Amino acid sequence: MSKHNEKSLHKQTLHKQTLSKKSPNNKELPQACQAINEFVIRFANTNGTGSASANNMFAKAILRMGIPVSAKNIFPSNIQGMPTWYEVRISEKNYLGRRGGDSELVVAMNSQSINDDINSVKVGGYLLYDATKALNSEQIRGDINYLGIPISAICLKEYSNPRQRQLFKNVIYVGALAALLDMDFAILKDLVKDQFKGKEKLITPNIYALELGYQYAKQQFICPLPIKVESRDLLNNRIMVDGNTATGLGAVYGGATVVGWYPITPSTSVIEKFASYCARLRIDPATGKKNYAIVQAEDELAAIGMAIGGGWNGARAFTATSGPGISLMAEFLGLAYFTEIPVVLVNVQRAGPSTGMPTRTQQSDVLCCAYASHGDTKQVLLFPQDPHECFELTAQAFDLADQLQTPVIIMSDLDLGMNDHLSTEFKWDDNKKYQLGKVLSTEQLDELEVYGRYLDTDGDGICYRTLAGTHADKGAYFNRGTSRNKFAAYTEKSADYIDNMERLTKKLTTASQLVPQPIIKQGKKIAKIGLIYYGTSSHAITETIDHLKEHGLSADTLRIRAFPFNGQLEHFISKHQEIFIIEQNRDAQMKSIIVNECQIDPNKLNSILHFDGLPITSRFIEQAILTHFEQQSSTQQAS
Amino acid sequence: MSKHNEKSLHKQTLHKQTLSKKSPNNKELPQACQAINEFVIRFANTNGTGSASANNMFAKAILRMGIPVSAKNIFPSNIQGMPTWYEVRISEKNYLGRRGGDSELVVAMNSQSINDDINSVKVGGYLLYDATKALNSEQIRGDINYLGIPISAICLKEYSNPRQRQLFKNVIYVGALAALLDMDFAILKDLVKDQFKGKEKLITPNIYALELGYQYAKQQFICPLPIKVESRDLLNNRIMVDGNTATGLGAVYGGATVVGWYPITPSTSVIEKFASYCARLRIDPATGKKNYAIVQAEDELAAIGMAIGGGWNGARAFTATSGPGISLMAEFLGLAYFTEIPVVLVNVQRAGPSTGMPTRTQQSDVLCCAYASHGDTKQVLLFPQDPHECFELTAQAFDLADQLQTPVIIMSDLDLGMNDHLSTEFKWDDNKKYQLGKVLSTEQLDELEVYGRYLDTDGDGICYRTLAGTHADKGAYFNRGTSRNKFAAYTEKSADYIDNMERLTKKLTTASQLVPQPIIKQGKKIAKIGLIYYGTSSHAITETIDHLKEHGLSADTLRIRAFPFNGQLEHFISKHQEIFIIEQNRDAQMKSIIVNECQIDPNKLNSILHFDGLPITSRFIEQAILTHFEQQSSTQQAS
Amino acid sequence: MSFQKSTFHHPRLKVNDLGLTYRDYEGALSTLCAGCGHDSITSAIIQACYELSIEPHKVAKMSGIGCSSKAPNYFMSKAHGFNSVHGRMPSVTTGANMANQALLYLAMSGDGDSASIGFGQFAHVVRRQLNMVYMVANNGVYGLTKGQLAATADKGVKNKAGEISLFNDIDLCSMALQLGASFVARSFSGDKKQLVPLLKAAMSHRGFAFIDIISPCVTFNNHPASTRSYDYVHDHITTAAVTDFIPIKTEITTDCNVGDCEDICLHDGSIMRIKKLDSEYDTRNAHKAIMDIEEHKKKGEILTGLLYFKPTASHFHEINNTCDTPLNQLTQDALCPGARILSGINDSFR
Amino acid sequence: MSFQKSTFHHPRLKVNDLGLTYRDYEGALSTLCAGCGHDSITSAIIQACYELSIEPHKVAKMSGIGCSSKAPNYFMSKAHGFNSVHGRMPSVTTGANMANQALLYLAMSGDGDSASIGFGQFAHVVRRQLNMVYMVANNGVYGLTKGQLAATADKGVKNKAGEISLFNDIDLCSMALQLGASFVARSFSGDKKQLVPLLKAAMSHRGFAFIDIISPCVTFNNHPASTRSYDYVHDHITTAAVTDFIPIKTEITTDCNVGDCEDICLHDGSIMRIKKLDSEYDTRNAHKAIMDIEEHKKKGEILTGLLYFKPTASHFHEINNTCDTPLNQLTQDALCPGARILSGINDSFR
Ligand SMILES: Cc1ncc(C[n+]2csc(CCOP(=O)(O)OP(=O)(O)O)c2C)c(N)n1
Ligand SMILES: Cc1ncc(C[n+]2csc(CCOP(=O)(O)OP(=O)(O)O)c2C)c(N)n1
Ligand code: SF4
Ligand code: SF4
Ligand SMILES: [Mg+2]
Ligand SMILES: [Mg+2]
Repeated sequence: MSKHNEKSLHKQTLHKQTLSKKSPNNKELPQACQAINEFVIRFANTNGTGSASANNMFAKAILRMGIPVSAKNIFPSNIQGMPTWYEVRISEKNYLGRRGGDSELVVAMNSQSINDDINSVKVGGYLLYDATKALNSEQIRGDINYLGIPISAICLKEYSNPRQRQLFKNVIYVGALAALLDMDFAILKDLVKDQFKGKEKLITPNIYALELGYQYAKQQFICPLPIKVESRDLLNNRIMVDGNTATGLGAVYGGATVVGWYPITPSTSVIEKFASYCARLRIDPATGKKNYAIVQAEDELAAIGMAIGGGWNGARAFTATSGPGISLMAEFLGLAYFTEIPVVLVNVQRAGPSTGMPTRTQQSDVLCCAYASHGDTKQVLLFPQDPHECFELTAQAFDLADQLQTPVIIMSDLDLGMNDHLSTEFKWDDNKKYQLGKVLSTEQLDELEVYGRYLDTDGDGICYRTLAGTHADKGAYFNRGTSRNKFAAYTEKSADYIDNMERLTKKLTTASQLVPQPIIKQGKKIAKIGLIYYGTSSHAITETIDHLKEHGLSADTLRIRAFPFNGQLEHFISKHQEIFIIEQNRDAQMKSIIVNECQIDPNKLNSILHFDGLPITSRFIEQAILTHFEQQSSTQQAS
Repeated sequence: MSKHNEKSLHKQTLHKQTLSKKSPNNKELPQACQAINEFVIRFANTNGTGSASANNMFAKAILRMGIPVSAKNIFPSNIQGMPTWYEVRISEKNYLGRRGGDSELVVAMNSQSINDDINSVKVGGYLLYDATKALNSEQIRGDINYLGIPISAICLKEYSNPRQRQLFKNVIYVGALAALLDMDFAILKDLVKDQFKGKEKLITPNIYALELGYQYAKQQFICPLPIKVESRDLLNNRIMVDGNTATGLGAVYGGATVVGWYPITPSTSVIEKFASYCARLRIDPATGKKNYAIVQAEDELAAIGMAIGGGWNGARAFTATSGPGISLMAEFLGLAYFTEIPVVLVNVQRAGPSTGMPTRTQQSDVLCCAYASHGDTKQVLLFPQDPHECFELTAQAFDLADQLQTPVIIMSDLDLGMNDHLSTEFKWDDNKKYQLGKVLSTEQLDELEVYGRYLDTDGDGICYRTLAGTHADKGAYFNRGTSRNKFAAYTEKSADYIDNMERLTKKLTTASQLVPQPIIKQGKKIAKIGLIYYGTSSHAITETIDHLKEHGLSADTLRIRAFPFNGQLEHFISKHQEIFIIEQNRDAQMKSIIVNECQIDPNKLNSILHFDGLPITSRFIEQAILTHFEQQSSTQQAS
Repeated sequence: MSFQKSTFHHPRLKVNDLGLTYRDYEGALSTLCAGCGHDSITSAIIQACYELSIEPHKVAKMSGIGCSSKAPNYFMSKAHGFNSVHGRMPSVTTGANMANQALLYLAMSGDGDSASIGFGQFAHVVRRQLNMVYMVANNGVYGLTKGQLAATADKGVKNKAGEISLFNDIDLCSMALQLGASFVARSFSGDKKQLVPLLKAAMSHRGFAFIDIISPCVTFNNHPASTRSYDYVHDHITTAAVTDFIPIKTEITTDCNVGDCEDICLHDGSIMRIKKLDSEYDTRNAHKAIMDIEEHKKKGEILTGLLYFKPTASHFHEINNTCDTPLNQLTQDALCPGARILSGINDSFR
Repeated sequence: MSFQKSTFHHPRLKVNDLGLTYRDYEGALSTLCAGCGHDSITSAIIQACYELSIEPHKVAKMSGIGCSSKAPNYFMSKAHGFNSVHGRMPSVTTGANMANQALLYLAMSGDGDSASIGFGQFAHVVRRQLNMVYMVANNGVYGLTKGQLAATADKGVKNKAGEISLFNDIDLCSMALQLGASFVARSFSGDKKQLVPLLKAAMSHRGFAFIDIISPCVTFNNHPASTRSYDYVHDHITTAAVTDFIPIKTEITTDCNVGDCEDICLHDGSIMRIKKLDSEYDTRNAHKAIMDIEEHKKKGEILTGLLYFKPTASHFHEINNTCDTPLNQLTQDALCPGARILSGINDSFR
């Protein structure tokens, strides 16, 4: 109890009493936190106890009340029995990045971590805890409010089955929160019904558990608390979903049929979701047979090998992996780059290096993906910011891979992939046709006089490919990772080799025009500050801009959505006096690539690097920017 | 016969006639090439025919005449029957890089490639060919001199065994060259004797074959030719050896005992040489048992895994590989970086990407080795320039790995590894002791109160490690690729993680001071031009500097010998107006790293990129520099 | 470098049922060493395909890296080929087959490629019962990297450099049998009479077919101390059962004793005739096959021929229940659920 | 997170020959699921090591990645451990053993770790006969990544998510037998009585010892449709032969019928007693073992116990002829040939 240690203790909980200005030991209590639709609740649980679905229900209830909400699951790399947290930010200002700092309300259900959890309550905030066992005096802070509910005792009394006793604890605190925060109880009931569709027997006991909590809170505490929610209509059609689900669905819409994969956190659910959508949407109605094939491979080398085999043979093929899997795929990524095979790879990044922190988020594979494999290689990368883009860029990735005949890597991360995000809904235009790129049909081959697999007929670095089985006499070639001439024959001739390598460079230039362009937000008057960021860092940016304004600083922004870059990035950098590149890694990896590819003086670029494994916060970014300017002005004063 | 095609033909060879000014068809002959100790001979053979040892004998004979010589073997990725070339540059000016361009003398023994080979003779130069079958008229150039020897016919007459008929062809042309170039025949005889030590029966027939060629030339041609050699004493104790032999020997001297490896060109001979030196020098005299263990692993993942296991357990362990193997080792390199295990990896680079050109040279794994593996990683790299440094830096790599507790990668290349180079002799100081780094002994552990594997006691980022079996009670820890705190316990705490990652950054700073420093050559007056290069590009540099002087340009040089860099590189760059970075890859990989690590404006750095798979030439570099200045002055004039 | 042979057809060359000549099944000129066993395998493949009247462009030639893995370049230039990376042919073939089950997958690997770096992928493609012909050109060494010992080299033998093989060999046929391959054979590149019908049977088999083909490396493993030299293999070969291949609509004649001869009707209607040379041999018993291989090995003999065959095997796509249209031919209509369904999905996230 | 247990020793705890208590063999508190089979393996290892009086710091604990691979953290904190990368424990152990043959290598892997991603390394470490104890905690699923089917899952079973195992399982004992392992056993984490003596025998064996330990995953593979659940294994287990372990200098008593009982003197002088429960069983016949495993499987039974043992096996260092001093203890004097020899070498390049 390092923080606000208060020894003596009279009353632990705010039982039916007005929030007094006095703490239980008569010290002056700080102003109790007050907030409507703008606060953070942190749930501290033990993993494997079923808390995830209850916490999720809570977040979804806020959503259905029309209030913007974001949720971060902070879980351990183990299966059962270790501390896990779920942080829900409610923000009608639409600040949906992780806020960071202490929380207004902490639901502390894990005795292993409770001391830390108590310390994570904001001064004036609230601690909801299981009062079955009294807190010890060390655990009493004078500056927060305690909401004790004898949850275990209630469960012990109400349920006989040990599993139920465990599970319903979570539902009970959600019920209590409904009362404390003034949530719409009907919504919670609906959610229970939705959740147990098909298992109707479970609906009543769950609702009963909700009510147990609700009633207990109503009776024992003054409800609602000064922090509470109010229904709004602020969603604008947005949905709440995790990025991996969106990516899996994007692959279905993008026409993927061949998947090789190997399980690894946090990418596993990309494939699981793809598989379950396929099972629903991709069974041939006539025969009941599958319009797709998924193989759980023996490892990541085999997984990407299968995807490449599928891509070579003209199917839309992909795989998904994280950290160690990316390293293992390096050799094959070089093969696909050099043999020009379309293939899509989803990299849901986690905290490295090595096994690192497998259940934490980072953007630290940027460099190793951009230049994956030995030799001179460059890969095409896409950086989705939210589930909407996970869906859209994944579907588009298959077009790009086919058009460019090269691997396309989707750079997601654990935060995006595994956490629920409020996001623009998924969109699909039925008139849009798959771009299958330059593949010659039987008829086209018939008409052709000479076919050369690596003839750059169009001058864009992209050549025409053929598929096995297309034509009885023409177009066959021997695909190889060794160097070859324009007619795909093996060569060790320097001139042929150089010619091919330079064409591949040209192809990347073509790619820079085809890939999704950066999103630039810029006023008529160019601001002094330019913020460059990508992927999940974007969730912190609206908040950052607002707060910087409060400090009299205005900033334009550029969000990178793909590598290779085109001129827009250089232009943006050249137009701004102070550029900050925001990244979630230690080594400023994107900055390295920008400097290198755009020939930009690195001294022009300031890095803001957040790499502790948790999603970046606006506070962190603001702090870095303000410190930068403070230092600048102090050196200016000094000189 | 694209080049100097001359149709009609009277005489193909210069049989006992003075070199006339007229070509066989009475056209004016260009001046016949004249040179003493300063020319290039190119041997064109078929691989698998035993030419390599004959050609090598030729080069070594030049060496023993005290004349600087360099030899490049340009061989196909196949075992038998394909064209192969051997280029010998004789240069008493000590220009030992590949010269490039056409050769003064071509020995054309391969009918597959002979047309190209004829075209590769310099105007006024000489073609030595097998005249058993007459050349066709297409193959007659008016501007070169033909030296026809009926080699096959001689062999047919002299030998009955078909293998001998084949093998001795090569020896015969070497004998002929001895006469034509005025070589010391006694030296050739000695070389034969050295070569067949232990197989004495082969000496006489080989010498006989030499004499067959010698006598034929003496009788049929005016010997010596205007190009010829003269004995000198220009070697200064230098030796001629390939880099892989030196690396293997360096590992013996560096105390390596554990090797896991997997065959791959051009790294295989590193291990083969290590093994053969070990068999000679590392057998326990008392027991006849091996003081080392070498395992041919099942693949590169296993190879580096073994080396890491050995390094973890306190042995000096290494592996060697090339291109695809580097990609396959990425995951393990990240593990070794993050768990801080000493291990040495020899990367003999070849032309990528993918399988690429496995028998061609490149420096194109720089980027992927410096930042090997997913997540934020940085690896220590060493760049030897010649066999002397292969020996020295390899031995030192084991010290560095132990001192820094991290992988050390030796960045050799095919040119360095597989070609013979004239090089300073190997040196060893018996007083120098292995630097085993911070490893705690039983006694030290006894004295220690608390042991933490990752406590940065000395503030240099390097912590104290312990070895299994050292102490009954203290010092044991669980080595893991997951993040851990200072006491090696698993952690997902952000603060612990960051602390560790920042310490690793600090360790790299310490490394930058320990690694071999760059070699800077700089006059009192700082030159306008600064050339930065590394590895085998160095062989072209003396020549480049001399030639630039002829153009009125003076240049200082900095040769990079290791990554991470320290301040000297930045300083050199800042002091020079025009910086050129010379590399043998397409993507300016070293430049990227310099820009990124030293925060240098890339626009200050000009790249000279040679990546056709053959060793870089001074001509190429000069050309690039001169063109740069021409363009500069023309834009200046224009503006 | 690779050379194209002239494609001029002599008008009187014999043609097969498709009207194609033998030369239509050839590939680029081999760049392997003169006498390399792999070239004989190439020519056996050409003969088998020609005689079976396989459409060249309906074949996919797959390989890893090695001298053996170059071989697909030397047969059927009208077929697409994929020379992938070392040891990973099985995964690439799996993906290719997933995408298009209508092709015949002829895959060539080496013993280094399959028994060392690729052993994991080898095992798992067997397990998945991919419909393919998996050939290993077994020379006991790494040819392309100049003669290191392979894991298939017999314990105690020396390579050309004099290094001794210290460990027991990995017998890929035994492994394939143990892992459940439905067709397992061993043959010898020098014995076309045995090899060609085995190849035909393997190509006609629907399911995973494995053939380990002893294929001497003349350059690095043809010396007296080798057990993969031409001489050694010639002298120590013994055969359990061989196959004859009788195409559809051919009259079936009986040319062997009842009991030692079995006709099996394959899925396309052609007949595979198994002739037992050792009347004790049971081609339906995988375990006995493993033991027989080993017993012969103990006696210094190399057991070849058809070692095991399960005519009723199923293959990956059957097990996966994939639709009959090759996946690479499905159109956007079949693949994309469209906007209407998407709006329902959106609703599930509200 | 990992927790250190308090190291306070109760004065009256029993001690072994080294004067160490049971608790001296314990590790960090387990973070596995309550009831996970892997924790039982951990405690069997602790018991075996305690009873054998193994010096903890002379042990190296090796593992890959997975719930099972975490287990070494939960025993013997006084031993160094190396939790490496997924599927690559065998190579790291090989290197470690090459460097120091004086340690006892206790290696823990999972069925995902060994039968899928690590299958190649598994096969090759068996082949090299590394002196180690290779344990696989076989639960038929990938525990740590939440329940995907492993390649050891029986064909037809379902995982918790309802996915069916479509292919034949890979039986790691059969593979180890086929690849020439000198000690092969199967056991059950729930049967300490059988497991502890097997572990002791494996630890005392000089050579490669493999133990496949069925170890139910309570969270993802303990349901009725599983063949790796506690209930299923309990009901279907059958045992061929078990071992007793009799340390050096212990009087040997006869407690079993002649013929079904065999005493084998190990290299350190202790005795391993093999007791056959099935008197037909032959622990010296690897092929029969493979067939027996399969026959039992066909009957729905799981054959456990000591399946094969070759007491005279050699191991890697013997085969390699490595010097007796562990390589990591050789000094510069022994390793570095010095300047004089170097000058001779220089001369060879002139
Ligand atoms: C990842 C990787 N490692 C190593 C090599 C080098 N290499 C090329 S072929 C080969 C072995 C070939 O042996 P095998 O498969 O038996 O084929 P063979 O040449 O004997 O027919 C090796 C190790 C490579 N190309 N890629
Ligand atoms: C290269 C790599 N791929 C995937 C993973 C993710 N991963 C962690 S454990 C595991 C499987 C574990 O299964 P098993 O070996 O059976 O151990 P169990 O958890 O069942 O004991 C996987 C796939 C990883 N850590 N590294
Ligand atoms: S080296 Fe051996 S395997 Fe390779 S082509 Fe030559 S003979 Fe064949
Ligand atoms: S998930 Fe399964 S294997 Fe992992 S700890 Fe839990 S019970 Fe054990
Ligand atoms: Mg081979
Ligand atoms: Mg498992």
